[in-house]
Amino acid sequence: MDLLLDIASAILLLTGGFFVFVGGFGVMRMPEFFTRMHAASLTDTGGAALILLGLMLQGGLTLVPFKLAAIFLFLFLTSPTASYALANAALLSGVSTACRNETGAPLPENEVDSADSKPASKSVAKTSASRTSGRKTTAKQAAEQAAPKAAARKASKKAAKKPAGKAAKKPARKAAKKAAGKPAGKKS
Amino acid sequence: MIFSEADTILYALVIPLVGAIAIALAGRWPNVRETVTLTTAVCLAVVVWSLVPSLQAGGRPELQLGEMLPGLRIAFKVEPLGMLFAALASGLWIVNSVYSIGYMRGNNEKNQTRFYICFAIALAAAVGVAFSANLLTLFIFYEVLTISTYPLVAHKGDEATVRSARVYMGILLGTSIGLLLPAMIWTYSIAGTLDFTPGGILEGKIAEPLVGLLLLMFAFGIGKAALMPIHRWLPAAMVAPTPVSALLHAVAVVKAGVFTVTKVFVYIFGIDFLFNQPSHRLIIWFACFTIVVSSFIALRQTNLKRLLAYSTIGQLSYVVLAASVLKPLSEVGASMHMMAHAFGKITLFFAAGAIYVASKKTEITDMRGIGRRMPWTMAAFAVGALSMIGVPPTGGFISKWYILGGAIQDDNYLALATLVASTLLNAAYFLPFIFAAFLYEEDVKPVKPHGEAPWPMVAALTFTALLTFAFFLFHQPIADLEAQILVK
Amino acid sequence: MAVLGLYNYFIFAVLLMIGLYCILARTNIIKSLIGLTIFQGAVFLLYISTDKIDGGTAPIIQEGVENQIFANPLPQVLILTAIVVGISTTALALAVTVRIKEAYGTIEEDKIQEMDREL
Amino acid sequence: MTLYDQLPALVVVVLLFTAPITYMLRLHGFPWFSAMAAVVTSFVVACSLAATTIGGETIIYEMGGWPAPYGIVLHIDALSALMAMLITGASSAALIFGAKSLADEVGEETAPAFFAAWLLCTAGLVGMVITGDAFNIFVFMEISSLSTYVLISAGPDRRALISTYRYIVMGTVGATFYLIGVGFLYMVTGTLNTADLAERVGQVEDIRLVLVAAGFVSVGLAIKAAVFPLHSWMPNAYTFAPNAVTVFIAAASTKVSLYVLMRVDYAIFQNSIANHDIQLTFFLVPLGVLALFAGSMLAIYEKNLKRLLAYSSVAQIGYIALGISMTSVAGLTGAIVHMFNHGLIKGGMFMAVACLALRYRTVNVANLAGAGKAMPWTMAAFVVGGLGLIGVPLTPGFISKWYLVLAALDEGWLGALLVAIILISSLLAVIYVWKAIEVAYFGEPRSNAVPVTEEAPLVMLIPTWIVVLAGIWIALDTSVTVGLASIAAKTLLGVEL
Amino acid sequence: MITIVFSLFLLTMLVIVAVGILRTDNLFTAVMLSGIFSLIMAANFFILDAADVALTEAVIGAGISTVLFLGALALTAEYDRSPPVGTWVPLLTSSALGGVIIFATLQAPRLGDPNAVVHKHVAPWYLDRTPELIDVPNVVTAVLASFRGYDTLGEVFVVFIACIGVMSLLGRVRPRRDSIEEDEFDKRTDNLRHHLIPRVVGKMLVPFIVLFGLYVQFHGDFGPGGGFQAGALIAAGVILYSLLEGGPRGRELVPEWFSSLLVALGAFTYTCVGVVSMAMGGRFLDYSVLSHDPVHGQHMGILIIEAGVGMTVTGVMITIFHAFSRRGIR
Repeated sequence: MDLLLDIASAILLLTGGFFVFVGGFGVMRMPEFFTRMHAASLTDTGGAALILLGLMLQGGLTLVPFKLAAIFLFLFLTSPTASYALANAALLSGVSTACRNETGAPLPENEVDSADSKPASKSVAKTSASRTSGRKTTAKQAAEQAAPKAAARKASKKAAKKPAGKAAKKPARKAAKKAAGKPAGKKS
Repeated sequence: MIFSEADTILYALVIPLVGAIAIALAGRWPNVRETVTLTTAVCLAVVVWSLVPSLQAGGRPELQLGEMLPGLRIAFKVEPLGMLFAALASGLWIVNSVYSIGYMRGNNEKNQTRFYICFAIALAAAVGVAFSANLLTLFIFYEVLTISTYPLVAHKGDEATVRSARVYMGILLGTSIGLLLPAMIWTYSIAGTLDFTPGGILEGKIAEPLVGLLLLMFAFGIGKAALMPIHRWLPAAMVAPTPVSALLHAVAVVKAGVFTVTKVFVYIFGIDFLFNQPSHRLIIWFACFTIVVSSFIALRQTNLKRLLAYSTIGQLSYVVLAASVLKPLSEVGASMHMMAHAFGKITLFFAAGAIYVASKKTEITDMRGIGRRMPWTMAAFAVGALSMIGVPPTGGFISKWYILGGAIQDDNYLALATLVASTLLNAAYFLPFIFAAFLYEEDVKPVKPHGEAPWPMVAALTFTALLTFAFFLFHQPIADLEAQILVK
Repeated sequence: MAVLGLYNYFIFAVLLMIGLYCILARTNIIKSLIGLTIFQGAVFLLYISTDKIDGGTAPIIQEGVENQIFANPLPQVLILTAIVVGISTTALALAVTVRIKEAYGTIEEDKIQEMDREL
Repeated sequence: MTLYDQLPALVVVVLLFTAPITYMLRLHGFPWFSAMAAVVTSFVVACSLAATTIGGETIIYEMGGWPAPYGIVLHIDALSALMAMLITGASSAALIFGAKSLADEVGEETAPAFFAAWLLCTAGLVGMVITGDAFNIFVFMEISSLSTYVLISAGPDRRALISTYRYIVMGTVGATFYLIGVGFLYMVTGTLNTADLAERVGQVEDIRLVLVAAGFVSVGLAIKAAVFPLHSWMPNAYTFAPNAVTVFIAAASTKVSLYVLMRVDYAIFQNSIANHDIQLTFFLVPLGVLALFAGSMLAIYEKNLKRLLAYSSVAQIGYIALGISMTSVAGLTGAIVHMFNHGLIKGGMFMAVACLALRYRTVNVANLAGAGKAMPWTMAAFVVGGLGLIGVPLTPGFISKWYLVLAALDEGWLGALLVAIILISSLLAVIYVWKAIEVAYFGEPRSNAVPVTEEAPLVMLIPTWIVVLAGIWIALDTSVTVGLASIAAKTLLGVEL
Repeated sequence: MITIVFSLFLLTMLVIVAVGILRTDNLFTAVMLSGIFSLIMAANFFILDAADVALTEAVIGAGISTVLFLGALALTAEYDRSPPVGTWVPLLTSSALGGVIIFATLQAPRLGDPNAVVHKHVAPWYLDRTPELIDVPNVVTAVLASFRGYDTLGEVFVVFIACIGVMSLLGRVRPRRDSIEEDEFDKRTDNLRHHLIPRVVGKMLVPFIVLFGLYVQFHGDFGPGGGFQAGALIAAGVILYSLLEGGPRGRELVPEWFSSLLVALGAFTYTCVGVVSMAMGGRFLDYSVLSHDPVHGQHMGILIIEAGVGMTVTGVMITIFHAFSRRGIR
């Protein structure tokens, strides 16, 4: 009986581990912020859930599985919320959806747009990679902080694009709509 | 007297301090202030002089105040040298007060109250130095004397006086803390005590080469004795008003210097111990060098007060020379010279002050024929000058006689030669001025025609001149008193 | 194998170096403060790596369990105190930084020094 | 347990007990009053502790009732009692003196926080001095440092903030060095109690860790004590802190770190490391000599009076460092006596400067001209303090110089050199003290400067003159200070009384 | 063996993060990395069998200190830094420091070797005598609260001073600030309002966080926990609430005067326990005199002082956060 349990928990743990690995790998490979964030958040919740389930099986009938269940519930609630908050804040603060190849070099046709997006997205990506439940509050905090940086950058972008004329007046949402149309074509 | 001797010492110290406070309180009423100064001076003199009879009988009054450091007490003991210095200082303070009243009024100087307060504190320090029983107490009052005379030297307060007062303070404080303090602490660490004991406390406790070093540290540590390299504070202090220069030169400061040197030689090293240490000859060399060089510089001086300053440097080195010859006659000669020089030099300074008050002249070159206008002042000046040279009717002769006797006893030809040469040099820079003052016509007209200086100044002048004669006549009791130093 | 035992101390030394370098080399005040937290964090690591004992667990004594080896509680107590001291110092330093920003308008030490030198 | 046995704990507990109350009650003027009451009671307790320990016996007080190496133990001997007296005395004098100048500089709104911080600074310093546990010294060092940062940052000038920041960084680095040192000691001995450490350090076979621990502790404490090369935080901190705060920290705070250095070096390392005294000499003598010359030279060319006195404090700390490095009874006595005397002299001088600052609104030496006539009593106090720095007899400075030179003389030729250095630096002290005195008494006040006519308020003058007269009294009758100091030196060196 | 592998991995991660902090120019990244640094440090402590310290480091190091840094960053609105100043002197001093330590610790006792001196002298006494003297399962709390209670008293006052310091620095009403434009700042803080989902989930979580904090507070005797961790956790809950709902609402939840009262009350309770034990004839902070049976007295003493510590730390963290957040809004 417990051999069966061991095998089941081993399978669960392995798949959970694989999910998290894929998430990490996705963050590395994805071209720009939103896709990278998408990869990280999904696998994070799923992987953690599987690992916790695997551990619960190991725990047997003591108090441990209930504690693990509590942790699972907590993660299950907070992790998606954190990812949502991050995405929302990024969208609001106008993180550009321009694509880049894996080495981070901007793709040829949209130099202007991506020139100033690189610093913002690089740093925000790194923070999303550090998502853990313990700092749920700080993730929200991070989102709220991302806004001021974007505001400053928006001002500079306005200045940079003055000669380009029409693009300067558009609010961030316009940039987001433009980006949504482009990623499909861009993925190499 | 009615109260015991220990109390006398205490009163001798307290009276000037109480006087200083009283002067401070009476600051706004000049007449009251002057009378307070005079009464304090007189009381101090009476109290101090009351100790003389018991001294002559060989008594040594003592007073212990308190233990400042474990094993070191603030204590006082009156012995002949101290008695002489204290009597001299308190006596001349009366004369100086009388004189300075005239001078201050004549020159209507500002913040005179500060002048009198610092004067009183300086006198208290001088008496403290005279009566101290150990080197620590002496050092304390020595420093108090330095600090209390700083405001006097910087009396005028303008840029020049402040700068020379800075030199005055720098050298005196520098030498005392830089050399005298370590020497004192070194003696304490070697001898275990600092008390002045006849026959010295360093007997056999210190090896040969170090004795010389310690001796030099003491000699140059006591900046007030104005040996050559550290003499510059004396001419710098000439910016002070004349009564202060008189105090500095004749009554307290320099006297404290040479007094300390003699006390250190006699009571710390001990005459016999020091005599058979070859390194004590160093001091004789320095003293002779100072005498000769200062006399040469005095020759070239035109400012009267600077001339007197350099002559003081010379005369001080007489006392140091006499003390370092280490013969009984020369020790007595040293103390006698302290007295003689005091009377002579104070007269000269009073005269210089009188001339300045009356004719506002300070340079010798334009003082030709002043003898006709101010006969009494110039007469006193002449007597003072003769005493400096050592001509018989004045006190200077007596002390030089003793010093020469000591030098012959030790057949120290260097000392003999220096004494003779300096006597000639003294004559060389005093006599031409006196002749010019009396015999020549007045070529430089004073600012306004003037007669003698105000009467209190002239009275003080003549009194001190008479003192030099009196010292010549009644020097014997003082000589016997000083001879007590030598008996073990 | 023996060298691995000293790995903690080696890391402690490296972290101290990084912390001190960050404090001294960086002119930005907040960056220096983060350097300071790293510097203090390294010391916590030193103390706690002394309390480890092979086969020991956290020093909580259950009734049933007999002859269980426990880790040494003393450094843990010291480090509890040190962590709170560290956070208090950081909080105070950050408050001062905010006031410096308002007073000087910048938190770069070299710029502040220039502004002071003009006075 | 009668009240008498509880005294060792009470000296700190009184202050800790009143601090939260001072912070909470926001009535007008109450914070100052409660702070002053607590500090004065603690001063009285410290004096009674000194009375008991003057006989040479040591009071051991187990905190929480637990025996020595397991619980924390208070270890009070003559030295700690003397230091406790100095700290609480300086604190109460500065508080009583500073009432008016603090009301002027620290607003009514932050007064509760300020005075609570003042109480805790005193508690931290006293706690450091009486405790017998190495880690406890760190905790109380942090209490006193943090509250000092708060006190300094309350200064009116904006530069107080940047100097507080620099003091925070250097202070924390120093405290962390001390912590590393204590950590290494703990690793090789397993205990934190100082007495227990002293025994067990001797039995440690590999000496390398102990040496490095000694190095770390000494460097950490040198930073906190502002010994010369590590002193850069101190001048600005003293200059821009509120005047009353400068009076207190100048008199007490750096001395406590020197006290801890002395206790650690002599109680723990002296009889355990082989040639510890040679190492100590090689560490402290160069630092001390450098401090003497650099401190005095910097003070001579300094325009701001408070920073001038701060640099002179750097020089005086050099004296104490020299005293400690001489590892002889006379040397240690000189160092301990100078700690106490310098506290008194510098406290008095900073009080005088605070009076000047209150009237002249500036502490720049140039525009204090004519202060001699305008504020005669304040300037007189400053002059007496200045003479104390120089070491003129009848001032405390003379006594400490006397012992330092006496100790240096038995060190042979190195000693003679030290004597020369000590005396040359006191001559340098003459220069910078006289520079200030000359400007004050003989300088002409500039035409545009606002004419100051009236003297400092009586409530500030009286404490100043009490401190000055106390200085002159302990210069005359040294039985208390030198008595306690020599007993402390003998206990530290293990020489029987 | 496993612990060696884990600690190797985590320690190297620690150094990598530290170097990351050093090299990054963007302060915001540096603050987030310092949060990660504390978290890895907490994991390290857990592996080294220091459960209490791991919890404290996680809550205070990763939670509170990152929030404080971000608060300060928001107020100073500083993004990038100027190039580093001359790097020779710092490099030299730090490498000298590192060299000395490495040289010294070559002979230090190996990690975890049982016959190290540290495990021989004072520690065994604590482990053997706690059940009999204080009878509290968690020996760390026993040592923290009773054996070395004076240290913890000192530490409570350190936290008390931090609060006093921040209040005296940022307490005063600030003059108009000109560094960040007025509207810019207000726009940024209230646009959190329409983050609907985080507000709903957050407000649901706050009670559980506070509940967990209280659990840790009173569970301190039995498992890892105690006043400091509990205080920080409760404060984290309140801070989360005021982050989501905006500063003014947060101050309604826990008003200014209440958190200051908590701070002073906590420190005061702790000292009062000591003074009471002195009054009842024992030494300062000697809990055994508090009631007839010494062990019961110890329990009571530890409970009260842990409560005092919890109150103080909660009050301090909340006051400091409010001081920072109130400073921004105008």
